[in-house]
Amino acid sequence: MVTLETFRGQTPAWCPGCGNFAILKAFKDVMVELQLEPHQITVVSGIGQAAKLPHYTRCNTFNGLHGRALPVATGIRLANHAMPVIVTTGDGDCYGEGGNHLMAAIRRNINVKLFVHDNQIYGLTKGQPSPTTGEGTVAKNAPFGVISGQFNPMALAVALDCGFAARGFAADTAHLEVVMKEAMNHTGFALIDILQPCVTFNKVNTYEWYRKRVYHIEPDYNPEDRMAAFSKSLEWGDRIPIGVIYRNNRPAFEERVPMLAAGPLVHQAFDSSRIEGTLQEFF
Amino acid sequence: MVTLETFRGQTPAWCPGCGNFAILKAFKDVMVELQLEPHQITVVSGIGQAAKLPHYTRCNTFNGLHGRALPVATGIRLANHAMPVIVTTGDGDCYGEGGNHLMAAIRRNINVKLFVHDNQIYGLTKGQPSPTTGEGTVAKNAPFGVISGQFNPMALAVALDCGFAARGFAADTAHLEVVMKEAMNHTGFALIDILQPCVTFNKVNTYEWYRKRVYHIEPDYNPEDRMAAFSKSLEWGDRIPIGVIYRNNRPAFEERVPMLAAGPLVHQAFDSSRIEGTLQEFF
Amino acid sequence: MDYSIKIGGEAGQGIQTIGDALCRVFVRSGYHVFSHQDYESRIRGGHNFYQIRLSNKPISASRNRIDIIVALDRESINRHEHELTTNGMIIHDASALRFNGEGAAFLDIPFEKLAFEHGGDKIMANTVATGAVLGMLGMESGHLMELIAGTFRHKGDDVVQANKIAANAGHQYAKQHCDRCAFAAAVNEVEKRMLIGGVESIALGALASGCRFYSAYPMTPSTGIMNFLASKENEYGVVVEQAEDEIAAINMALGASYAGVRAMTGTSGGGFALMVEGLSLAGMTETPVVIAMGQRPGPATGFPTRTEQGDLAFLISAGHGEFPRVIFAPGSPGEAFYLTNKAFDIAEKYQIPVFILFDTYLADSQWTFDSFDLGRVRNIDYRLRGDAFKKLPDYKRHAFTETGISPLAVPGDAGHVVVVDSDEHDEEGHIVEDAATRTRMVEKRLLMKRPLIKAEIAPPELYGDQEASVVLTGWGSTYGVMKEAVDELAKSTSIAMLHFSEVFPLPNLEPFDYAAFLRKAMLSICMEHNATGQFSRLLRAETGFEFDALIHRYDGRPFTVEELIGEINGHLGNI
Amino acid sequence: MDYSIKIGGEAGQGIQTIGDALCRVFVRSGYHVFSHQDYESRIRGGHNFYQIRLSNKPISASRNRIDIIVALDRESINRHEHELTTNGMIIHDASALRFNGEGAAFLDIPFEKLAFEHGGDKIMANTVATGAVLGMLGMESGHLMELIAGTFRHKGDDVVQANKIAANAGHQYAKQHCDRCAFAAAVNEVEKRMLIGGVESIALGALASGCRFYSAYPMTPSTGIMNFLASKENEYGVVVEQAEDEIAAINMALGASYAGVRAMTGTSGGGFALMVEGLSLAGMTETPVVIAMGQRPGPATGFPTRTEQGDLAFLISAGHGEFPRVIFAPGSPGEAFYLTNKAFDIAEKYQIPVFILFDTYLADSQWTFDSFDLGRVRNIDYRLRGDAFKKLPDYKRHAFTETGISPLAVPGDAGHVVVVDSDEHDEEGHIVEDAATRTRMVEKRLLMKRPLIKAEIAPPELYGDQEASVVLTGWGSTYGVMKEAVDELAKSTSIAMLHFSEVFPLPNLEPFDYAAFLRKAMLSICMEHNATGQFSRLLRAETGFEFDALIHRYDGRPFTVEELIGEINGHLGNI
Ligand SMILES: Cc1ncc(C[n+]2csc(CCOP(=O)(O)OP(=O)(O)O)c2C)c(N)n1
Ligand SMILES: Cc1ncc(C[n+]2csc(CCOP(=O)(O)OP(=O)(O)O)c2C)c(N)n1
Ligand code: SF4
Ligand code: SF4
Ligand SMILES: [Mg+2]
Ligand SMILES: [Mg+2]
Repeated sequence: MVTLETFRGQTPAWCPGCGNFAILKAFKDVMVELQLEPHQITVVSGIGQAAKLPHYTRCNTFNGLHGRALPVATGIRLANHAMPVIVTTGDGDCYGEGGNHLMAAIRRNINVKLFVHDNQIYGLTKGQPSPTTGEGTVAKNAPFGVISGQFNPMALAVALDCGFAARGFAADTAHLEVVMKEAMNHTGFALIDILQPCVTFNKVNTYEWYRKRVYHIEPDYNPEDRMAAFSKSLEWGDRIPIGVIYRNNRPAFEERVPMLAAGPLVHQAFDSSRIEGTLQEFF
Repeated sequence: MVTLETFRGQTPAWCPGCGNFAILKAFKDVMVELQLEPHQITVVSGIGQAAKLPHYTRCNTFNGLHGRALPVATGIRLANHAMPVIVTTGDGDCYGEGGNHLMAAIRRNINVKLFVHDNQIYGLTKGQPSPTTGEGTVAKNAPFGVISGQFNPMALAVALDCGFAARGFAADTAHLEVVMKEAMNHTGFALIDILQPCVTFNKVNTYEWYRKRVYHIEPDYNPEDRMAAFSKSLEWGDRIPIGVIYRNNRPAFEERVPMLAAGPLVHQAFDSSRIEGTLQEFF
Repeated sequence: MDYSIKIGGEAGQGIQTIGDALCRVFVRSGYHVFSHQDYESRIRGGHNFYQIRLSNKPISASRNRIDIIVALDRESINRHEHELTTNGMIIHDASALRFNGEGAAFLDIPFEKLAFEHGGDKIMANTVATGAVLGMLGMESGHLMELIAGTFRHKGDDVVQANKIAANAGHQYAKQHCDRCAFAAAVNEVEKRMLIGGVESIALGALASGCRFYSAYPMTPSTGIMNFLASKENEYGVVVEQAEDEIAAINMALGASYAGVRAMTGTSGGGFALMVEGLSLAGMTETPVVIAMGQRPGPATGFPTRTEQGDLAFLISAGHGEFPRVIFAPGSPGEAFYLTNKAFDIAEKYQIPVFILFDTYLADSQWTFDSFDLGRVRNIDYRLRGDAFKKLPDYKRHAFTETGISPLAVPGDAGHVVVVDSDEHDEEGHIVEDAATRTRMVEKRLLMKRPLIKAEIAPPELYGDQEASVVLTGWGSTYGVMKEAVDELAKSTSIAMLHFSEVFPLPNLEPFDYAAFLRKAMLSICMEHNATGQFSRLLRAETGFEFDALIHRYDGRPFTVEELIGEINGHLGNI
Repeated sequence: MDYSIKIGGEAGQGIQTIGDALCRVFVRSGYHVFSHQDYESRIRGGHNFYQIRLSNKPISASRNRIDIIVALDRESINRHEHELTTNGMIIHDASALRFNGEGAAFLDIPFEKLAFEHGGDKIMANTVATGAVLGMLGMESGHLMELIAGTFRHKGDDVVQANKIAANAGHQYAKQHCDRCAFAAAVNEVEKRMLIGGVESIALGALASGCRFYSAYPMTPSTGIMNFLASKENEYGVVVEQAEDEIAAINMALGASYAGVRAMTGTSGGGFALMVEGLSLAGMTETPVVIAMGQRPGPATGFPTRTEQGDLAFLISAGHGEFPRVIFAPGSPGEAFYLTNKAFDIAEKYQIPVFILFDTYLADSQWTFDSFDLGRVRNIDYRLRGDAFKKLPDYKRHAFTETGISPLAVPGDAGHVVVVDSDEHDEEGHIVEDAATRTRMVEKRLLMKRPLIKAEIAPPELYGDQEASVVLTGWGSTYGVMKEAVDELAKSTSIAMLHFSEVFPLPNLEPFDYAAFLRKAMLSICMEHNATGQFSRLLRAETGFEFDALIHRYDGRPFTVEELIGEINGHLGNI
């Protein structure tokens, strides 16, 4: 039996009160609910506070480079598509340094679950603006405030026809768990942008700030309607929708790679006798 | 007087019949019409067939790395925002290798004009799929056809609230010139995705293929309506709209950098006497 | 018998089709063949050539003097006429070129007209030209007929027939009209040999090693590896994925390798520059990966389609921090095959990144071989997987061991988790901050493995006089031309070649003390296709030995045998 | 007089605030100060410390033994108690720590209580602690009062007053309760000195050189440069832009430099790995750029907040293809200032990339200096701009010249166009394919400039016995500790320090033949904070000289004076 205890890891090095704790809790709860064992899942992460998550639970782990979790996850899935692969990442990691991989992963529709701990700031490096930092926010390295437009991951997802795109809120853990489960059960790429208060560096987007604004997307909302989804994705300000914003039924990448039809590559035996025949082509 | 002759450059190394010739022609025509002299503009490019354009005209030129034209252009604009800066690039260069810079440039709204010669293929490296290559297209390195979803630059632009986003068609040069002029006159970032037949490697998206499909966006279309723009951006298939798909009035990045208010950095004299005072802060 | 043929023309004129067909026919006729190519970074126009040498003895480089020039444009005549041997011939289609070469060396063969009249379409002019060359050489057209049948089979019988007729027309025409043709390539005892180029050999080596995953971003001269592997995707169950950029390419390969399959990526200098952080990640996580790195002249975009050996120093130290790596630089397609296999073996055995460092010249040159010896191919699965993994009571990915090599397990195969981390970590793979663990991990990852890896490196090949007073040293793709130069010079000089194809780390001085051998020489020369002498500097850093003379070339072109001999002769005076 | 103070606690407890305040007060009181820090890659918790040494003589490194430990948590006591000198003291707030240290070395100062009672809020506990340390040292609190006034001015008078009261409470308490306190730091002749750390010095050097553009992506230990420059953005008219990634950072800097302003970027190893392609582009386009490269232990993410000298070899050969570069590795904040200025000068003069290679240790250490000599700052505008450019009849960006240095013009300033290209190009900057131009461009760009650049490199600093039998060699941030070790050992040994802060290319052997000097020594030692001896390998590659002994440390921690002496003593036995 898989229990919460099964997923006990190192003591987190996060600040007390950090929104990441709730996300970690949700993650473990979902794994328990899905009765996945630690060795049956792989968590890939980059660098940042969020990216430390796999160390704070038990799972196969590839904690790689800042911004580069998605290509690693893609490689893992192509080598072993029987292995559920989850990426835990930050807004800087995924929308900043790793932006190009995000676009590619969405387009591939690789069956990877992407959980972005979006604290709208670079936490681990002490408070620089991230792509989701609001315009005008002042930081040590931006004394006149952020000029770049705030990145909207949901709008991007809809624009690139992302298989599954949702928003969660760390402090609404029950709701987050529902969304996470949906993502896990979705076949194909799934992005969850998780609003995550950073109690140390983000003095704007606090628990209160989010609590006042977030609302559960209406039950009659149809996430398969792309225009509606685009409209929903643009809601940000006084009201911030959480829940599944967009989804479609694009087949997952792995299903379309002919070589994977015979099962995971890693379990396909290598037949070295073929090479003799290939050599003949050069005669 | 600036004439077409003023912009004569090296003989192009493009294939006869390549769509790039018409784009080069449009480019020169527009410069002549705007009466810009070669030394008054800078063209930045990456690597690819499109990226060779500046050599085939006369202008200040920074022909840099594959995928990296936009950051170079951004640096140039920040150092000298009196200099119009144009980026000529390809679909692989800009939407593939350079994807992260495209998103950042749109968000910055840096006043750079981005002309993407979109031939839906990697030309210079002999025919690999690019992000805009249609799903299912077979290539030497993709014998089972492209699996990734086709990249939609217009949808991305609308999603990221791009200052100006338009589509042109190489063979409809008159229309392209109008769009180019609008882009040049727009204050802020301007993206033109230019449909460009590659007669050598792209046997699908030919002149005929495009000609049958492109149509001029209706005169009563309002490119400032973001929802309409998103809807328009999704049109692709039997009918492909060309013209300005989206525009807004976000102030350009350069206008919001306080240090640039006194004029281009490159013309601001350096006053070395200040350093004495700064040293004092350490006593 | 030793002839050189050059096909020159614009990009897009079909030089490669003619060249490939001729090479194949020569090999099937029993000759040894060497070919290399020279082309610009454009798709149409410009000036390209394809040079073929055929001989009844083994050959491994190009020569300066050309016996037959097939000129598809005027430029080819202007540029190459002076390279003609005394009895050499230039064939051209005077009406297509609007130029009729004057003098005995010129033969006008109306390729287009013959193609139109005999094949029915002037599009077959190149087939006519191919037939014509065979005719000039007095060779039969049988092998060409077979080849045509194979090449055009998928286009239907009509096309095959038309091409055969066109080829025969060229063949006949040349035979009848080339009075001066004294080429005697007609008869050779037919042995079965293979003809193969550098990129195909690397790809083949990967397949033979059980490579199952190749992620790359297109870049000359590495793209051929991707294309070849893609053509075998289904047959070998190898997944070839075009990455969004080179950063993704190496990170995908690391992901696939972590997940338990043999993985590879390929690129050229500029693309590799983007992989450097990923290389360091391979070092830290001890993830096996093979990287095919095709050099071309830099810096930056440089000469995209030409050759150089300018990235050795870069590869030796690429990546932040310190970690072991191996660099192989094959001297021939044959070596490329075996060393790619060795790369996979070493990479997995020591859990490190291993490079195949080639260059455009090797990528594009074709050599003949009797065959590749599959008995030399090593296929050991060093991974802990399946039941073996399941049975373990306990598992730590980075366990301290006597060798520094920790068990490399396949995640998912057992109840244990496999944890790797780009931060400094403990035996389990979790982040640490303490000094003691760090020190032990550096020892494990780097210092303990280093001597073991070095012991795997084969000594350089010593060829020629074992007591040589002149030693010509080189590495990588210059093997063939060095060997031929030494053969030639050996007639009058005590000379040997010392060739390194396993270049980093340098092999141990036991059993063969190459430094001592070099010190004994009266004249030691190091030749490299770069401007700063990267290999000679490496040798000095490792052994203290300094060469007497250096030959550097950095114009993007490979040496012909004569050119290299000329350079060496310039130094011989100094003994 | 020579005291060491260590403030230990968790991240987020305010160690840095206390440390910075103490350092500043010590300096204003006329002492020489050296400080360094040790912290983990986390924002709260864990164990960090800040170590300060103060003396009435110049000092440049930390010592092993601590006189006063300010323990903000239990862990600080557990870890550092053994470092205490015989009369050393540990101060702690027993009730906050829920631990009351036993023995004469412990002094319980109720920081929180005093803060609450006197200042009105226990948030000022750190101010109390700061005051307490001064009290223990018998120093007056005047300078601290000034500092508080300055630091809290923007928070209003009330806050200033409260903090002053709290500080005085700590000061008084310590004076009254520390019976054992025999520290005699009370009086010193007050000289005005500055206190500055490595990153600020680099930033200051950039400002003093007229740097107008800095693009970077945050990464420890380089982020401080960006923060400091950002704080001066408006005053100096310098634009600081956070790039989307490091690739963008270097390409933006190249764009700005091309457009005519002095530009810089900064990063650490992993970020620099992503800049390597851009570096090569700088080489090809001959675009000046300064890169501040802060080393931390690798590979990959490694130890993000600790120190190492592991990236020298990487920088020397980073980038595909061959092009010149210069690497400076300052030994102190002072050198960091001057060498950053020299970097801008050389970069623009020769149109090349120049590195400031520092490390976390140098970044975070603070030194005292009399001042920086602005007379030594060089500010020559090498660019062709405005009227000078306009007057030219003709302009070619990459014109062949006698020196290889072509005129570097500012685009837009004249009717001429400025063309640069990452492909091989002609004098105007346009793409070429021919061998002859390539050869001349390599000569121009690389071979001709190389000796000129090398002549700019200053010889190493020889310190100590000019006829030394033991020579301790090092580079970069180890300068201070080496110097102190040599001072100490000179009492009993004939020893000298040879320190390189201009590390690549190595300086000419004229006028100072350092290789000969090393050869003369009975024992030559090279010390480096890495595992493979990157500098010693460089020296061997360039001069053939091989060191007798190597001292390598790679646990992420810097040497204290005693630790280094211990290592050296281990080798002295071998003379
Ligand atoms: C290539 C590279 N650049 C920069 C860094 C430094 N770095 C580490 S984490 C981080 C930002 C993290 O921000 P985010 O992803 O939002 O994570 P958070 O800490 O906020 O959870 C940066 C810039 C790095 N490790 N590698
Ligand atoms: C870092 C790097 N990777 C790969 C290449 C090789 N390369 C040159 S152009 C090109 C693709 C160009 O495609 P696109 O941008 O669509 O331009 P096109 O030739 O189609 O106009 C590639 C992959 C390179 N020069 N640099
Ligand atoms: S810095 Fe912010 S994101 Fe990081 S652990 Fe602390 S509260 Fe969480
Ligand atoms: S390959 Fe295609 S894009 Fe390139 S020049 Fe030829 S036609 Fe144009
Ligand atoms: Mg964040
Ligand atoms: Mg293209």
